[in-house]
Amino acid sequence: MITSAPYQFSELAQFHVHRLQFMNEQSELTQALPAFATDETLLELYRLMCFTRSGDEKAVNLQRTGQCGTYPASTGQEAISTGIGHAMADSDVFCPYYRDQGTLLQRGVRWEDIYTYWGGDEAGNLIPEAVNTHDFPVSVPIASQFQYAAGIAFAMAYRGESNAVVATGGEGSTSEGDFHEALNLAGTHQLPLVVVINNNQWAISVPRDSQTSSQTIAQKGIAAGVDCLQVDGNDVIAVREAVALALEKARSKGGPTLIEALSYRLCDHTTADDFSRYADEAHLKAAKEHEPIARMRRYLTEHHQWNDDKENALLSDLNSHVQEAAQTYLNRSKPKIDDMFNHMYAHLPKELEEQRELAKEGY
Amino acid sequence: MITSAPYQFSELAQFHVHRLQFMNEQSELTQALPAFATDETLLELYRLMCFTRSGDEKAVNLQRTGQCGTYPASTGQEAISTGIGHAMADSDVFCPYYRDQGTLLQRGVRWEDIYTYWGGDEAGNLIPEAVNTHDFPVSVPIASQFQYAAGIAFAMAYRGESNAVVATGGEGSTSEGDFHEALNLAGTHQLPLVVVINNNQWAISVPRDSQTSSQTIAQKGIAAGVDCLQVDGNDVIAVREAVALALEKARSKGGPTLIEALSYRLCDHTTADDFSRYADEAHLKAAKEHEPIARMRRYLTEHHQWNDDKENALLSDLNSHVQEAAQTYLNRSKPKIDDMFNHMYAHLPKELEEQRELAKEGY
Amino acid sequence: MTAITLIQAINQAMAYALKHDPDTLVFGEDVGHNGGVFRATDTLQERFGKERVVDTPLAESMIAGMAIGMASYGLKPIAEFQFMGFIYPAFNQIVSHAARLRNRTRGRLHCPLVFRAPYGGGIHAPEHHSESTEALFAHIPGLRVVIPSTPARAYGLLLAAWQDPDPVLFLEPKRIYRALKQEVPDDGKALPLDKAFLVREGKDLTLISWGACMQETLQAAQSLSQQGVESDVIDLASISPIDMETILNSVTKTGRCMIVHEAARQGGVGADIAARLAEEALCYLRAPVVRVTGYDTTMPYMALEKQYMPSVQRILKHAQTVMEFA
Amino acid sequence: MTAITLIQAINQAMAYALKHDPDTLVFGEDVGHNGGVFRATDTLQERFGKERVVDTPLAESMIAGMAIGMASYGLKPIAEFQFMGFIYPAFNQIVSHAARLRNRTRGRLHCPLVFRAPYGGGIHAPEHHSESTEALFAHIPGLRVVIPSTPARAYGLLLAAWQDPDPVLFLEPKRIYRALKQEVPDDGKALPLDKAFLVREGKDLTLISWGACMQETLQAAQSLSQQGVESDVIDLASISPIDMETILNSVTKTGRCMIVHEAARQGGVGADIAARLAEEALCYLRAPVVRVTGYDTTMPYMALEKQYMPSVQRILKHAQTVMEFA
Ligand SMILES: Cc1ncc(C[n+]2csc(CCOP(=O)(O)OP(=O)(O)O)c2C)c(N)n1
Ligand SMILES: Cc1ncc(C[n+]2csc(CCOP(=O)(O)OP(=O)(O)O)c2C)c(N)n1
Ligand SMILES: [Mg+2]
Ligand SMILES: [Mg+2]
Repeated sequence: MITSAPYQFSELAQFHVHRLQFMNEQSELTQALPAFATDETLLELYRLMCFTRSGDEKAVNLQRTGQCGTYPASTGQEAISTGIGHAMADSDVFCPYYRDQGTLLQRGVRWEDIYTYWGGDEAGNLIPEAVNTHDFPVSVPIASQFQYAAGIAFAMAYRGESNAVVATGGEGSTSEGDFHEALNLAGTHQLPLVVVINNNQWAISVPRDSQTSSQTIAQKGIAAGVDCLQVDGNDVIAVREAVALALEKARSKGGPTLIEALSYRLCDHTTADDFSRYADEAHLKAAKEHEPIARMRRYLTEHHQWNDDKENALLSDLNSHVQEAAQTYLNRSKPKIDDMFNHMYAHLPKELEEQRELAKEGY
Repeated sequence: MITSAPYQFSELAQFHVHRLQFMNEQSELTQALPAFATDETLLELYRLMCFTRSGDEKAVNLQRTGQCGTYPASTGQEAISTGIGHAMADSDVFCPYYRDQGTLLQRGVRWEDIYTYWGGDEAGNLIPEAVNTHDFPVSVPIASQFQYAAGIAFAMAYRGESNAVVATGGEGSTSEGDFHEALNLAGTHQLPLVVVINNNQWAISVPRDSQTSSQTIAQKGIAAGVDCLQVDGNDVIAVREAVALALEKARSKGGPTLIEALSYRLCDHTTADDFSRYADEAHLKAAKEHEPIARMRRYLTEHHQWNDDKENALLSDLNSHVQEAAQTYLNRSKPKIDDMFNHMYAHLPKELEEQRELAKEGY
Repeated sequence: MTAITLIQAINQAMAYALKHDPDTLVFGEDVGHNGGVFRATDTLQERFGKERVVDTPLAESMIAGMAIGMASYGLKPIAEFQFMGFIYPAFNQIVSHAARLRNRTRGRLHCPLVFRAPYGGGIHAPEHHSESTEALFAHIPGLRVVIPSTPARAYGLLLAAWQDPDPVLFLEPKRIYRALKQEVPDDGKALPLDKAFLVREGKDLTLISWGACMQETLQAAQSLSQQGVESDVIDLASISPIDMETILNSVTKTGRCMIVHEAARQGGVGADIAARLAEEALCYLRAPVVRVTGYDTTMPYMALEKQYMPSVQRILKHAQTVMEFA
Repeated sequence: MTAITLIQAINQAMAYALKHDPDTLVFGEDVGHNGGVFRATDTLQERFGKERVVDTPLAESMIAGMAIGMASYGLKPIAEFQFMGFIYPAFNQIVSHAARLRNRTRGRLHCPLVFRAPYGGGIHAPEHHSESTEALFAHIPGLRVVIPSTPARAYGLLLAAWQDPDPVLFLEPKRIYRALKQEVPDDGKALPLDKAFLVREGKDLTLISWGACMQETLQAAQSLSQQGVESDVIDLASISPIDMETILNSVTKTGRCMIVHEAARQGGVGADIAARLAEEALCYLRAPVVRVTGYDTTMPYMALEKQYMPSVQRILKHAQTVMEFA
C-alpha cells in the first residue's frame, strides 16, 4: 500500500462492502426471514428453480440431439435468475444476459420462445406473452446490455415513472468498459437501475481470480459512487430480497445499486464447451454442496413437509410442460428467406426490396 | 443505502481513500518535507513549472497569431506534470495525454517538438532527444492511452525489468471504459503501472459533478483492486513524492497505483474553447488562490530568499528559451506530400507507392 | 427571413424537434450550457431545459447505449458524438445493437434515434478531429447514413432522420458549417431520407459527391462548363441506402462518371457506386469510373490536410482523363 | 508427415513463433489452459508456459491495447479475439492506435502485432458469432488484413503476419477450420503478405474469393468447367492491400469477373475490386462485374444462415448471366 510510506495521510472517504444471507449451505436460517417469504412463496420459488433446471436440461438435450443450437444452461445458478424475476414488477424492464432463464420464465417468456431463439430463429425474441414488451432480448456481446439498460432507466427518470430496470451479467462482464460506463451514468444521474452480477466464478474457462484482483465484485460499484452489496447467490431468499430492496430504492429515487450474487457454475459454459477440460475438481465438489435447489429442498423437507412424492409430482409436471414446449418449438415453421429482409427497417428501402426479390429467385 | 434495511449484513471488505499534502494553499508545510525536497530541488521544480507556463503562453500566442493549431495549455496544473516528470526515471516509460507539457520537458521533448506537433506536423512526435524512445506521443482519443500503457507494463513485467509505466489522463477520462479495463488488467497481473489523473474539475465545459457521482476520483481504483491515493495537485512536492512512492512500489513488484491529483484548470480547455461561456466565477477565483506556482513562489520567498530580481531573471531566461524554440519551429521546413505515405508501413505496398507517385503529380 | 448557415440549420432543426415533441432529448459531451464545441446545440439547453438537453459523462459507448435504451423505450434521442474520430468507442453499440434491434426482435423493439457527428477535414484541427469514415457505417445493414451539404438540406434531412423509425447516423461536414448561407424556413418539413439530389444538369459527365466536397465538385463542374463540358452533379446525401436510381439515370445518359469524396479510396463509398455501375451500367460507360478521393493513408495532421483532400484542381485533372477517354 | 487441418496449421504456426522467439506472446480470452474455444491455441500454454500464453480478463479493447503496448516495446504479441463479432469494443484501439502509431511517430514507434479472430458463418453458432466484416478493416490505412483458405496458406500467412513489422488482422474462416487437410511442413517458411493466389487457371472467367467461400467458388469453377467454361480462380488472401496486379492480369485476359464473399454486398471488399476494374480494366470487360455475396441484411441466426451465404448454386446462376452476356 502506498499509504505505508512514513507520511501523514488524511482520510477522505471510507467504504464498506456487505453481504446478505438468510439461509446458509446447511439450509439453516442465519436470520429471520423477510416478510415476502411465506410458505407459499418459498414453494413457488422452489418450483421456479426446478422449472428452470428442467427446461435447461431439455435444451441441452435438444442440442445434443441436433435439434437446437449452442445453449447456455444455468445449472447451479437458478436461485439468481429466479430471485430476480420474483422481485421484479411487471412495469419494470429487464435487460438480460444469456443465463437468466429463471427470470425470463417470470417475464412471460416461454420455454418454446427460448428454444426458438437458441434454435437459431429471431422469432424467439417476439415474446407474445411478455409481461413487459419493453423487455430486451438476450445480449450476446458481453456487457453491452448495461448501457442500454441505463438508457431505459434514464427514460423512466425523464418521464417521472416509478419503475426501474434490472440488468444482469456475469462476473466476466465486469471487466468490460461498458459495465463501468453504465454504472457511472446511473450514479451521476441517480437512475433507477439495478445491476445484478451472476458471479459463477468462471468466464468460460477463465477463473474469477484471473478476471480481476478486486476482493469482491460488489466493490466495483464504488468507482461509480454506486451503492453495492454481495448476496449469497445460492440463497434464493437473499437474492429475492436484495433485488427487491434495490428496486424499491430505485423506484423511490434512491439511485442505482450493484448486487453481486455469488454462486458457482455447475455445468459447461455452453453446450459448445467442455467444463472437464479446466474444471477445478475440489472446487466443483464443494460448490455442488452449496447449490440452491438442494438447499431449498432440504429446508422445505425439514420445515414444510416436502417429500419424495411431492418432489416427483412436481418434476413430472414440470417435465411434461417442458416436453410440450419443446414439441411446440419443433413444430414451428422454419423462417423463410423473406424474414431476413422484412425487419431490417420499418420501411424497407427500394434497394433491399429488389434484393429480397432476387434472393427469393435464388440469386 | 441498501444496507439500511432491517437485516443483518456481514461486512466483507473495507476501503479507505487517503490524501497526501506537504504544502498547503498558504504555502505552509503541513508535515515534514520528504527527503528529495532539498533547496536545490525545490528551486528546480519551481523553474520547471515556470518553464511549462512560459511555453504554454507562447503556444497560445502562436495559435492566436495563426502560427499554430489548437493548443491545450496546462495553466494552473503545472505542479502535476512537473511532479510526475521529476519522479520518473529515464528507464520508465511515459504515456501522456495532452496536458502534460511539464512532464514532456523532462522526458527530452523540446518546446519546438511540442509546437511542431500542435502546429500540425507528425514530425513533432519524433523527439530526437527523448530520454526514452519508448515514450508515447500524446493520446488524443480520451482514455485509450491507459490500455497500451498497461500493455507496456505487461511487457516490462514479462521481461523482468525493474522499471514502470506512468500514464495520465483527465478526470473526464475516468468515465471511459478503457480506463477501467486497463486498471483491471494492471490489478490482475500486478503490473508496474502508475496512473495519474489530473482532476482539473472540468472536461471541457462539463464540471466534475456531472462527470461522476463518486466522492473521489481516487476511489475508482477500488473497482480493480488497485491501490489508490489523492494528492493535492497544486502541491508539486506531494505530486512528486506520491508518484515516486508509486513508482518505487511498482518497480519492486508491488503492483499498480491510481493517483488522483486534484487541481483546477485556470485556462480555456484549448485555444478552440472559451472558458468564459461556462466558468463558475466564484470557483475560478478561489482556485486561482490555490494555484501551484504562486504557492511555491511564496514559499521560496519566505524560506529561500527568492525575490523579484531572481524571478525576473528566471522568467526572462525561460522566455528567451521559449522564443528560440518557437523560432526553430517556425523555421522548420513544412512536411511534403511524400510524408503522408512514407511512414504508413515499414514496407510501402506497391499500391501505395503508385498512389504516392500520382499524388506528387497532382492526381 | 435571414439566411442561415448549415450549423444554424442543424440547430434550428433540433430546436424544432425539441419544441414539437416532448419525447425528444438532445445529449452528448458539452452540448448543454456550452452549446457544443461547434455551437450546434447553442441555446438549446437554455430554451428547453436541463432535463432535455443533457451533458453526459465522457463515454461514447455509453452515449450510444443511452440513446438505444431511450429509443427502445419510446423516446426520440438525438445524441451527439463530439467528432467522428471519437465515435469508435461506440462502434459496438451502434453495430451490434442500434442497427440490429428491430431485426433481432422481428420488429418488437426498435431504435428511432439520431446519432450526430461532425466529420471531415479542413478546419486545422488536431489529430483524430478530421476523419471521414462514413463507409464503415454504410457497410452496416440496418443503419441509415445521411450527409447534408447545404443549410436547407441539413434542416430537412435532420428532421427526416429524427422522424424516421430507424437509427440514422447524421454526419455533418464541419468544414462548411459556416461556409454557405441560405434562407431556411422553419416549417418542420422533412426531406426524403433515401434520395440523392441532382443539383446541376448536364449531358457529358456525371459528378457524384457529398458533404463538404460538394463545394469543390460544383466548382469543378463550373470550370468544366466553361470548357464546354456539361455535368450532372449529384449530391448523394443518403450514403446508405444509396439511391442508385438517380445515379443510373444520370450515368446511362452521360456515360462518364466521377466520384469525389474525402475518405480514403480503398473501401470508400465511392467503391460501392463504381461497383454498381460496373454491374448495372457497364454498356453505358464510355470511360473509366474515376474516384477522386483521399489517399489510402491516415488523414494527415493539419499541415498536410489540404494535400490530402480532393481539390478542384485534382478533380479537373482527373476529369480531363475521363473526358478525353475514347 | 500427416495431413493437418487449417486450425492445426494455425496452432503449428503459433507454436513455431513461440518456440523461435522468446519475445512472442499469445493471449486472449480462454486461450490458455482451455486452448481457445476452437482449440487454436491447444497445448500452447502447456508447452510454452503461463507467462507466454496468457488468459486475459474479458475485455477486447484491453486485449488490443495490451498488444499495442507490448508491440511498441519490442515484443511480438499474437492476440486472439474470440469471435470477429466481438472485435468491435476494440475498434478504437485498432483504428486509432495500432494502425496509426508508425505514421503518427514518423517511424519511431511501431506495432508489429497480429490480431487473430475466427470469422464467418456456417457453424450453427448463436448471434454475433458468424460475422464477416473484413471490409471495415480494409478501409483503415496502416492495417493489413489477411485471410487464409487452406492449411498451408494459414501456416505461411500467419508466420508472415507474425514476421511483419506492422499490425496485421488475421481472420480465420472457422467454417473450414476442420474441413480440409493438407501436409504442412513445419519449416517456418512464410508466404508473401500482399499477394493473391491464382489457384486455378482458365481463359473464360475470373472468379475471386477468399476464406471459406473459396470452397463454393472452387466447386462452382469445377461445375463450370464441366459446362466448358474455364475459370481463373483467385484466392485474394491479402484483403488489404489488394493485389490488383494478379487480378488485372486475369481479368484483362478473361474479360469476365465475379467476386464471391460472405459479407454484405454494400461496402464489401468486392466493391473495391469491382471499382478498380471499372477504373483500370473497363475496356477489357466483356460482361458486368458481378458480386455474389451476403445480402445487405444482418447476418441471420443459424436457421437462415445457409440462405444468406453464397452457395454453389447462387454462384452458378450468376455465372450463367455473366457468361451469356454479350
Ligand atoms: C464482447 C464479448 N466478448 C466475448 C464473448 C464470448 N463469450 C461469451 S460468454 C463469455 C464468458 C462470460 O463470462 P461471465 O461474464 O462470467 O458470464 P458467465 O458465462 O460465466 O455467466 C465469453 C468470453 C462475448 N459473448 N462477447
Ligand atoms: C474519445 C474521445 N472523446 C471525446 C474527445 C473530445 N475531448 C477532448 S478533451 C475532452 C475533455 C477531457 O476532459 P478531461 O479528461 O477531464 O481532461 P482535461 O482536458 O480536463 O485535462 C473531450 C471531450 C476526445 N478527445 N476523445
Ligand atoms: Mg461467470
Ligand atoms: Mg478535466
